[in-house]
Amino acid sequence: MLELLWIVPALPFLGFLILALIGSRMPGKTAAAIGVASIGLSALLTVFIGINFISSPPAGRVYIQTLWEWFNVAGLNPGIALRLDAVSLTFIFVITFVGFLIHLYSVEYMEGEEGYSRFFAYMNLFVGSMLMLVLGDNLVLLYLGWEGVGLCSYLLIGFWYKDPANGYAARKAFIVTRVGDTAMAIGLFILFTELGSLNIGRLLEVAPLNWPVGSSMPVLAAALLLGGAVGKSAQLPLQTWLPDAMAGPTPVSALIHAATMVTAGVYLIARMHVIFTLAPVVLTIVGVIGALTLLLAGFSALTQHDIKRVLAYSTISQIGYMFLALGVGAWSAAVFHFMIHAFFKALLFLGAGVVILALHHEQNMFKMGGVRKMIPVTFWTFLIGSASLAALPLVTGGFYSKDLILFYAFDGERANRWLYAAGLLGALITALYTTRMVLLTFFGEAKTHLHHKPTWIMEMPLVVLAVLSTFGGFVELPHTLGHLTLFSDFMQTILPGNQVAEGGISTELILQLTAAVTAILGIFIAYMLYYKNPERVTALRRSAFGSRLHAFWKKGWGFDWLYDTLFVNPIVWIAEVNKSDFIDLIYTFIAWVNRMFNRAFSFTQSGRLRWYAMGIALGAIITLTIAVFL
Amino acid sequence: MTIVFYIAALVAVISTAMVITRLNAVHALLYMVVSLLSVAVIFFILGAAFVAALEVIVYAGAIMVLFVFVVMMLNLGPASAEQESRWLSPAGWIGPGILSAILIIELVYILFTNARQDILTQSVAPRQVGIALYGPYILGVELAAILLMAGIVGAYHLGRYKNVFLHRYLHKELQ
Amino acid sequence: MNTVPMESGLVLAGILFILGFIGVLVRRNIVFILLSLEVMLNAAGLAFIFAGSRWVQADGQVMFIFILAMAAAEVSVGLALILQIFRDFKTLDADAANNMRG
Amino acid sequence: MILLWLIAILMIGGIAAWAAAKWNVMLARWIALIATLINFVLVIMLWVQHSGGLTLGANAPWLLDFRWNWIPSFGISFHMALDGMSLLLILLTSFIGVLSVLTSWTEIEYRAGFFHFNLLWILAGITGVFLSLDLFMFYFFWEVMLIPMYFLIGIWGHENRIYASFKFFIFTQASSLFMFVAILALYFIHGKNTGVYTFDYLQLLGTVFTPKAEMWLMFGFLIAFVVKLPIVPLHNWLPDAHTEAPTAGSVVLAALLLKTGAYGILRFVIPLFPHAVRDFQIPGMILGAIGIIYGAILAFAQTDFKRLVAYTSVNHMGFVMLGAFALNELALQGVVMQMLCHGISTGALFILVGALYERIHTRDLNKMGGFWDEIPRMGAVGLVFALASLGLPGLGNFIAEFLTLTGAFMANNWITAIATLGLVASTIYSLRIMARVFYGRKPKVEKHIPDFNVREMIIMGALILSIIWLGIFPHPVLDTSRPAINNIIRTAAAKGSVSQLEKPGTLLPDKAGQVQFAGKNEKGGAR
Repeated sequence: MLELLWIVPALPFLGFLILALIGSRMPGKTAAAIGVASIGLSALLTVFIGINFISSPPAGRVYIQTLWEWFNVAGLNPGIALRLDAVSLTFIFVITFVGFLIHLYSVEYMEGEEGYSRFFAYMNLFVGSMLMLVLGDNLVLLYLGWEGVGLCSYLLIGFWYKDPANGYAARKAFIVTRVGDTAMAIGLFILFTELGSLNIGRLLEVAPLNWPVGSSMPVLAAALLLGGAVGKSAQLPLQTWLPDAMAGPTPVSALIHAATMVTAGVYLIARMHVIFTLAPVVLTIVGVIGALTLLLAGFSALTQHDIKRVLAYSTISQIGYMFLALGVGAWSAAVFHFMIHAFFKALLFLGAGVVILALHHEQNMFKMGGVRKMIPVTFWTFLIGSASLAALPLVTGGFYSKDLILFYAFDGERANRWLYAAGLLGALITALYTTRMVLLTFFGEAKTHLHHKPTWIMEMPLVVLAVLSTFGGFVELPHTLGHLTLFSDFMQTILPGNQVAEGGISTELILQLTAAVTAILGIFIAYMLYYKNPERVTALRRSAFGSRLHAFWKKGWGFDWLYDTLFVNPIVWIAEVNKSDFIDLIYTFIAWVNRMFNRAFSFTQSGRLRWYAMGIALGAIITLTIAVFL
Repeated sequence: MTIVFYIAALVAVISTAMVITRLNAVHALLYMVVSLLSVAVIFFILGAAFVAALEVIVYAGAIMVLFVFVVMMLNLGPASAEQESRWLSPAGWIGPGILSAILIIELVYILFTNARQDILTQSVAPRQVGIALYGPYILGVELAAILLMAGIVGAYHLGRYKNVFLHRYLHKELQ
Repeated sequence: MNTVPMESGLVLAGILFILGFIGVLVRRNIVFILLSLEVMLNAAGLAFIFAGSRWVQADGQVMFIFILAMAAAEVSVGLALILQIFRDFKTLDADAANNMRG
Repeated sequence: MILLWLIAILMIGGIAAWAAAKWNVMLARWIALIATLINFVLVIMLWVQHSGGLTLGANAPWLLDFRWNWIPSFGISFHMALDGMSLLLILLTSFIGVLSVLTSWTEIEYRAGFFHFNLLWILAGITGVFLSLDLFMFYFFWEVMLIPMYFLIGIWGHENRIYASFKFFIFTQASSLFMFVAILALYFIHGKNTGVYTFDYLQLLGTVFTPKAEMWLMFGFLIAFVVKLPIVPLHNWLPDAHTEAPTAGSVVLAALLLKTGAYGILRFVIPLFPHAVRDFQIPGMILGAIGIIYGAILAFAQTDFKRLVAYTSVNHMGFVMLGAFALNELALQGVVMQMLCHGISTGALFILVGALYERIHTRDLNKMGGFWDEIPRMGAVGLVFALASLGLPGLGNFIAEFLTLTGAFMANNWITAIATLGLVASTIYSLRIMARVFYGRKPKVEKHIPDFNVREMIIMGALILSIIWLGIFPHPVLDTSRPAINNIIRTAAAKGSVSQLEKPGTLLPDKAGQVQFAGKNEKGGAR
């Protein structure tokens, strides 16, 4: 069964090929069928493979399938090889399954759009690339997937290419992530130069043997890899592209910019955890980046008007949680949160998509309101997703995953109270903006009429995701509530566990209570502020300081402005100034000097016979004078 | 004989000066003939009678007649003489005059800084000349013959009326 | 006194040569230029004859004959050119034929 | 003998096409196409025939050797030989040759016969350059490819063609004179040392120099190759020549002519002057890095589509310079890959620009935009090659750049780290192509633009297939060039010790057995 692993990524690629080559000539239904079917089959196969993998695990809990050797030069011999273990299985399950649901949803969402088959082609290519990223047995293949998903993100953000703003957002996404990728590439060079291989398994083995903990090389390598992760996962300082990426169609935001691609950074760090463990400094930086990002993005999410931008900032913030988890060494908690987040965030985006479509492509929450009666299924599922995001205690998956992270931040082996405090504050803010979003969108009075009523094709994925985001959390229950460790046990076949300090259960209980209270408090505050008496918020926003802070947060803490001033504008300026290449001036000058000589000499060539005779005479006289008198 | 030489020399210088200053080409040619004749006299004095004869026959005779023919063909009238006077502005004389003066001063300086030499006017017979020509200088004679031949062909080719002839590649663009 | 001073003869040749040279430089009419060239050639021939007589050798005369032949060839070609130029440019101005200018 | 035919077919085909055009222009095109096709098939046959022997015979890298004494008294012989690297390059030459004839099928109307004559003779010259092992012959072919190119730009180019053709000619000619002087100096130094006056490459390899002489001679060679490559600050002929040349001319220039520079560095500069090259390693790599960054910035600024593509060559050839001076197998293999992939990807971009120019009669990016819905096939092709030029994994350029940079990183990490920034820069200009041409709002274009026709899709299909093939299955190529690359390294090492090149101190031979790069190289072939 495991031998069929290669078919999982191959199917989406096949779908892409078919759609890219002849998609434009087939009817829309066929194109959609191919696009959905390829991912669906992939997802089905993944389930079978997963069952097989868990029921009869291969030796060493890792299954490697080598298809062919990619290239082999001087010891650098990455293969086109797939690596299946607990981490990658979780990821491919999420990718194919959520991917399938989103594809299905898109069938209706994108109906009637120009380039219908193109959309599915790109989406299939994305899923294929993402699978390669996750399944890649070596860092070069991972890099292939890494760039491939970046490309698809670019293509899909700019899917509606006729609007230059979309194209700009797409380019921004690609280029900003590419900055991170470059750092990552240098990291790969260091790893290969120092350790002589880019095979993941081999690197994890060899690194601790060659590098002492905290020595400069692993720090450098880990920092550079972190650069790549930060770019892809939209963390500080490369987070600026993700809010703009919302220019793409909503299913794209759900799949790429919430559920899968943006978590690739988490995957990379979890994958290379040995290198990061060897560089504790960098690991701390990871945690700090996560904490800062989750706070910054949370505050920004509070101020957005566009529902998709709220979700985008919330995504950044939630990935911040995952980074925080990685930073405190809670590897499996990070992956757990990734999974739950994928479910509920995809759900939220898809729900938002329904709303947007229902209100005729209206994305401003202040122009929404009261749609809960019109699209009840969407409303209820959206509510479930929001509850999960806000980590409503006990009944949501988000609570369990976030709680786990906070627990390890407080009490784990790399515990850090500051990070914990940031996480807790973040939880409060998360609850605040989530509730605000739900209230603004679904409650209040209706401001527009219904434009498009979703059919089962759009609602079915919502329901499934709602179920998953609720019950997905129950695969890992804390000590206080049944102590179920299915997920972390599974992860610990690959990722190291995290020792908890003594006196666990009582601490844990207190922590859980704190977290629960925080979440409920956040929801309550938001209810009071945004629903009961919204004029207070308005007044705050109108005040001098408040308005300025609001604008500052709304623009994402001015990072765009900073980067424009520091990098973009100077480079563009240099390029514009030097458009005709100043080096050419050197050669133009040489040519000019020559032309001047030419002028001077051609002046002597008057073409007049007598002038030449005079020249001869002068020459003769000079010669004679020299001969006679000297 | 010395006196005759100096007289002939004077005539030669004066007539040559007239040659280069005349406005009318025919006048200049006539002065030129005088100049050539006086040079022929000097040749005779120096004992080169054969060459003197050649000077008269070929130079003063043939070549000058050729010039006269051409001047006739060009049909230069009074208008051209007037044009000549415009061309011969004094400003045009100064540069060449100075240059030439320097040259002649240098020549005189060279000649008169060395020991004085006299030429005995002893004749060199045509026979000797002939022997020399067809002896050691036979190659020169051949070359002169070829040169003359080339001159004839060239003159014929250049002198006839013909259509404007262009290089075949240039043909297209100029049309 | 059957002697002629060598210096006087060469000075004469020189003066004639210079006169011809002045003619070449000063005149714009091609006919005159050609005529002045003849003067210069003749002066050169004169110098050869002087030299030949000084050492009583036939070589001077031989050279003169060569110069004569050359002058004849030159004149014939030169005059043909003058005719051609006159046809093309409708003038005898040597400066008009300056197509070779740089 | 077949090597001689490779050149002869092109030369004869060129003359035949010229003659045939007097009767029928289509006949001339067909003759040119058939001649290039025959060549292509011959080279493919050569490759198939030798691909087995190539991987095994690591000690005798020369597959074919043809020698005929030409002017024995001066030690000049007609010596041509084929190794893996030159095999790949003539493969590229014949492939691009076929495509360039196809590209100009409808573009060239004026004096098509003479055009094809020039085109085929350029190809013959390039083939000769790649095959010659006699320095005199090499120089001869070096000039043979130059003059028809000058005509190609000067006669069939765009509006500013005269300026461009002169600039091209003067830059390349002036620089190749330095090489000529260096060749003669090499000839005399070798003759003086050994008493054997010869231009034969294999014999000259053993020449011993004083360090100063070696440095000067290396510069003589290097300057000719670096101008061809081109490397900043000697690149100025390139944008003008590429922009003004007709499409086939640009394709041949970018895809092939530039490669002769790279080939020269690998074939002549490194093996002949290893010590000097090693002394010049850091400046050489810095020049490469500058070329990468500077070319990308300039490409970004351009508004003329063709000029933009031209500057991308400066960017990509920077990798060649960087890799060549890194002097290890990884980097040199990367350089070979880069030569092939750049040939394909940039050639394709030039064909695309040419096709667009044929349709809308402008190259100004400001007058383009939003073409995707009208010409989606062109858009897709443009996308693929824009991605290739930004080095997307899965396409050949990635392998090339990755290998080059990895190798270069081992040689010098700081310079390489800066050069790696070129990846970001190349992303910026590549995406700009897509944004300005195919995406965005459409300018008011009055008439309909036809999409690629069948002939153009065949060309592009071939190019796309080959770039993807190089990207995911580069084995055959790498295996073919490996013996040649190892031979270059070994030849260079024979005079000095190459082990210094590979920073042995950083490797850990005991713990990671596969880390022994040099040792692995020898065995690698037998894989």
